[in-house]
Amino acid sequence: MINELMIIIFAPLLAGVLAWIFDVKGIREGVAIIGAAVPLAYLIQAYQTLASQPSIQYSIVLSGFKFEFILYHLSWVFAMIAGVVGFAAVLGMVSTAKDSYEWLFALMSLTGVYGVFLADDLISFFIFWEIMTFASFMMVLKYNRKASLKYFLLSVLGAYAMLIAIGIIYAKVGAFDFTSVQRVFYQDAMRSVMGSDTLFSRNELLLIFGLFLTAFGVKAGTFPLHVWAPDAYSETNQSYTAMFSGVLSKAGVYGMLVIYILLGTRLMYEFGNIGAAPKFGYVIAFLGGITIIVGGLLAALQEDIRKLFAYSSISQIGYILVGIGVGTALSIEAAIYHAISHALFKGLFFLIVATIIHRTGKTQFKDMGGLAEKMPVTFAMAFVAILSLAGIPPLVGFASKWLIFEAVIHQNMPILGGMLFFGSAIGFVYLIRFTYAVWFGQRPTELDDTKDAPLPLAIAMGILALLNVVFGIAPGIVAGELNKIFGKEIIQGTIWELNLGFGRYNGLFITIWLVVGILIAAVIYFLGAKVRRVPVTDTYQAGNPVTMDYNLTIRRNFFLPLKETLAFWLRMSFDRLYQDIGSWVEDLAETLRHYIYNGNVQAYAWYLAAILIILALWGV
Amino acid sequence: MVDWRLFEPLFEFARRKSLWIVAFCTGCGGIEMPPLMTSRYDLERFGMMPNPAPRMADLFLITGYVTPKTLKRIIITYELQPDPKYVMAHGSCPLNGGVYWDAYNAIKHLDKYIPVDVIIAGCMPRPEAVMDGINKIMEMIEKGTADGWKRYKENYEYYRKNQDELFGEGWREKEARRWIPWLMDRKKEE
Amino acid sequence: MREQAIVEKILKEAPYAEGKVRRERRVEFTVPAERIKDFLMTLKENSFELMLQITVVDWLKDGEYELVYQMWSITHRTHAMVRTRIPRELDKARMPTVRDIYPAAETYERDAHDFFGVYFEGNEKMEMPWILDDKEQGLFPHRKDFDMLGYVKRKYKILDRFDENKDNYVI
Amino acid sequence: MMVIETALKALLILLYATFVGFMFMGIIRIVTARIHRRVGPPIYQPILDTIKLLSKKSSITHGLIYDFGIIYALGATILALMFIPLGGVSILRAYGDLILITFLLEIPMLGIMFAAMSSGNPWAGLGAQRALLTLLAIQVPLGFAIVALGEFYGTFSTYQIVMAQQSMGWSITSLPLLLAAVAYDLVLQAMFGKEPFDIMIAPGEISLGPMVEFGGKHMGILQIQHAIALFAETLFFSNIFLGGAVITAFASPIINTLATLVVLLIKQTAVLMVAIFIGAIFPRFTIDQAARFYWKWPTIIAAAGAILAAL
Repeated sequence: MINELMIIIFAPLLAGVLAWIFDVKGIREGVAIIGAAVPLAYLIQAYQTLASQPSIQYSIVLSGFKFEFILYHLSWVFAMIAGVVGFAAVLGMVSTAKDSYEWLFALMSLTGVYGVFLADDLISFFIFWEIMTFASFMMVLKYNRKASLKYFLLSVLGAYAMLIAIGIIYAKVGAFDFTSVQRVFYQDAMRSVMGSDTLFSRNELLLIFGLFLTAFGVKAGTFPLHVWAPDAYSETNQSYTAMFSGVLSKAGVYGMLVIYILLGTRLMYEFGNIGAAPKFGYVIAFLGGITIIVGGLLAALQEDIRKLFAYSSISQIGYILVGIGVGTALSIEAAIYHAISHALFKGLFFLIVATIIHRTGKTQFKDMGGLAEKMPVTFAMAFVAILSLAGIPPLVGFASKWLIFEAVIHQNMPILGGMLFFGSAIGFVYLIRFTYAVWFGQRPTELDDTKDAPLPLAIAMGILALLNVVFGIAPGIVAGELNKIFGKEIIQGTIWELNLGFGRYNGLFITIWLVVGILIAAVIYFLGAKVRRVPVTDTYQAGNPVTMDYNLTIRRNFFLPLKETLAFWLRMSFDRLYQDIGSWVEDLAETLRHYIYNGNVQAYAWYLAAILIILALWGV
Repeated sequence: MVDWRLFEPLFEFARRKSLWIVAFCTGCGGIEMPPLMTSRYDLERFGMMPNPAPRMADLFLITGYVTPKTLKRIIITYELQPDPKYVMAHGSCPLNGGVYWDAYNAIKHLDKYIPVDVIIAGCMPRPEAVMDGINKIMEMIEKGTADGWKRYKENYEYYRKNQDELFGEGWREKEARRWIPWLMDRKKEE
Repeated sequence: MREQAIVEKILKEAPYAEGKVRRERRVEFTVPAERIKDFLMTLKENSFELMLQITVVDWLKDGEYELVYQMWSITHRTHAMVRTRIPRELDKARMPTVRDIYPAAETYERDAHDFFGVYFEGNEKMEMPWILDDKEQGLFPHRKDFDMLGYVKRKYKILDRFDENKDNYVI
Repeated sequence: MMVIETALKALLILLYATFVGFMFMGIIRIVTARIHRRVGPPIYQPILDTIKLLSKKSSITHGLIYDFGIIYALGATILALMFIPLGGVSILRAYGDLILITFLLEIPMLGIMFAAMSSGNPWAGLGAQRALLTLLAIQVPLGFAIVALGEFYGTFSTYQIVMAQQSMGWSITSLPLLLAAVAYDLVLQAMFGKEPFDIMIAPGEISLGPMVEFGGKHMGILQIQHAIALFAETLFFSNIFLGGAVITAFASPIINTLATLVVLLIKQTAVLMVAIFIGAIFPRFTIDQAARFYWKWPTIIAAAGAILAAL
């Protein structure tokens, strides 16, 4: 009997391969949906098992390596994110996927992400990490070569960083599994407190931390390693991006948590605290804060619907990193909560984008407008998603954001608090840009016969939108699961209420009173005169008559004043910096080829002699 | 539904005491508005407020002569306003052409094209005269005789006929399209 | 005298023109219509930076239009009027455009075309609608022989309220 | 029984807030008029305006969102009002979390923007853009001020902050919170939409911006919303910085409540007056000037307050 963890991990891959082999429209979609649904079903089933036992473990020995897998509360939460959003994304792909190639790699990346979440040793963690990266790279490659190469280069950088870190750890510890690694670092921490010699020196520790931070930072899209994300997120199947941004970036977040699990104690004792936060965590948090601002501001200035959400995704990951970085139990719970809500609303957003692109074939804001009348279902979903991302109570986006705010500010971190506030405002700003350009205003005449979302996409969006609402009104459901990770009641309260002791949030009361308020307003509204529907051309244009030939919408450069205000800062670009570095490296290679590796045998002989002499002098 | 006729006196009082002005200051009378609004005469005593958006305006001020070109805008702006709406015209020119009685490009009788409730004669009327006109329109609202908006609805064919005679049939569409070729050309240049 | 010096300098460069000083800070030139471009170029070189307006005077009895280019020199603080005469028949009332010398002239030329029917060759926007409504386009209502009262009566349908000879009109 | 009592209380609060809000709007107009040496309208003028707008006989709509956005804006304002402590009578003061209220006071704007943008009027789009950039500009000093409060008191409950001020003295008597209060007051100027930060509605330039298409009952509902928002914003400021009011000196609870309301009213009027005076004497900032201003001095002041509070 094969273990359920194996089924969870490999069912999507199996389905992907089957879909690839039986390349028949209809069958491959069915297989893929089953492949995405099976892990979800097993995960839901595993919930009951986890209620009675702390974890489900499984290990497999392959060619001398022992691969270990574990499902406990933390990985269950993350795997559920992958399950739900991945399922929704696969449903969305039923409408948008063009061929079996996409099915194979989309499902392969789902396998990778399950593997990362369930891995219990560094080697399987790394392998699945690479599967995930490779599959998502292949997805991008099909759409845009340049974007995929950028993604590939940075991913390779991250992969090497992780590999070196793993190598260093293995060299000293002699084991890969998380338990032993964690134990060794814990003992190290105790030793350093006693003052005796430690296995890892301070510098080695710093190196491992830096390497892991690079590796996970690339995947999560942390500033300044975020440059791949806008291109890669936008240049692929948008249904797949729901998974890419909603789930795959969570692997980076999960990685940050792995840093805490493996190295946390040692790092905390070695480097001390800033205020209440561990110093190493403060680095993560501060990077997260900058990520919020940079991602948000750049999102507001985009002209492409996919790019806007790609940058917005980066910005939201910043919140999660801030929560993780602050490092208290509450803030980590808040971060995981935000990871959940980010997956829910950003998955929903990318499915909406997929619908829009699927139905209109346009990606630029300047070609869209007035779609709310033509796509009411999609607009309703977008409404939920917008309110959720903007942090409007009572939706899940507010609950998680509120937790992060409270957790950060309660730890007396004023600068991070200011960054968070700025982030929430910039969220408003870019969302309104999306809303204005896509849903409202004047509709270009060629979009007049746009149809609403196809059924699979509508179902997928419906699942995510429903969860957005449910987890917002009843935030205690999620909080209860998160409390189980730490094994104590960090967030108290009922299923409707989050109670931190120094702040309370009750989703139900807000819903009730919002409904009451809206009812009062509606009564006033309906007592007034009857309304008459007027077309967009019958608006006040300083008295001028207009027809639909006129452009009545701000189509480009919506936030021009912002651009002007930020002109100085926008001149700096990490993307350009990396490109410059790239071209320097090319130039350097050219120089080297020209002067040193010039193909002259005599020259090589001289080099060899020189090296031998140097070695001899060194005393080898 | 509630029978709102019972509250009609209250509504009339509110309408009288809260006239929001949208001023079409194309002609010479525009300069009479600043003293009326500022500390010399202070129209805000009567709850009047200048308001740039016609959708929430009550009183439409047409100050001075009206050309066919501005009349098109005046009609469009007038039709944007919600009922009940009142129109007040300054000066002799909207009344009968005034000094432009034989000019090819000034409207002679504004009330042939939109219903005008009060016309203040004079070239130009002094601010006191305008205040008097405003008092007059308040009285008319109280008595219920300021019914231009009703007349416009009831006699729409008459007004429409006069407008069409002056501008030609389908003038809105034509006026809107008039500039399109030139706008399109500019777009190509970009 | 400063003005005299300016006029003499310009006349030396443009011998085909006539010029005189009207009064302080006001000079006046008369130029043949076909040399207007050369002359305005000369003026520009002599630091008359601004074109203020192009006015048209309809000399009905002479059968001519007089075009007056109003120029202003910021350097000399002097106003120059450049007069030129062209026939007033619509097909002959043609002038070369000067918008390549003074870009502002584009607007004034459209204005002169709208009201008087002077066609400025080379101005692409000549056909673009300007102030006049469609109804008056092509009537050139500021020409002296335009039947204003008759047109007003026809247009506004107020036949019986005006007396023909303007002495005894009823409003 | 409980439900009826709550509903009655909520209704009373709502009526009181609406009435006082309208009076505030009247005071704004009168005081501005007096500064201009005018007589000004009667104080009940905004009520007349609202009645007039609601009694308009025709109304237009640009679609479902156009109507719903307006309704949502008023509903959200009522929601925000319920969470702010109003002496001893407020409904949900136990849940009156600082950050929650800060968000709740912003979301009515989102409703208005939705309605405005769905009209498709270019002025409305431009106004929405400016309103959002103003929001972005004020958010930094606002955030720091809130952070300073949260750090200083160690709690996020507005009611607990009010109670703490009863024993410790007003917030503005301590330096960090004084700085925060100064920054917050500058932010309040933009939240009221008063000069010099009223570029979003700039009447002469973009025809009231987001409001350009609203007329009749839509504008009437927005007037009510504005009144309640004015009340809620001044009340929030009085509560968190000016000590709020919890009076228990009298024997009768009714007199206590009335005294509380009077004290709060005085404080709210003081907050309002500052805003009116600033608004009456300053011209308008353009949007990038406003952003640069807010990201400079108010941010520095508020950040200093927050850092001092954290130490």
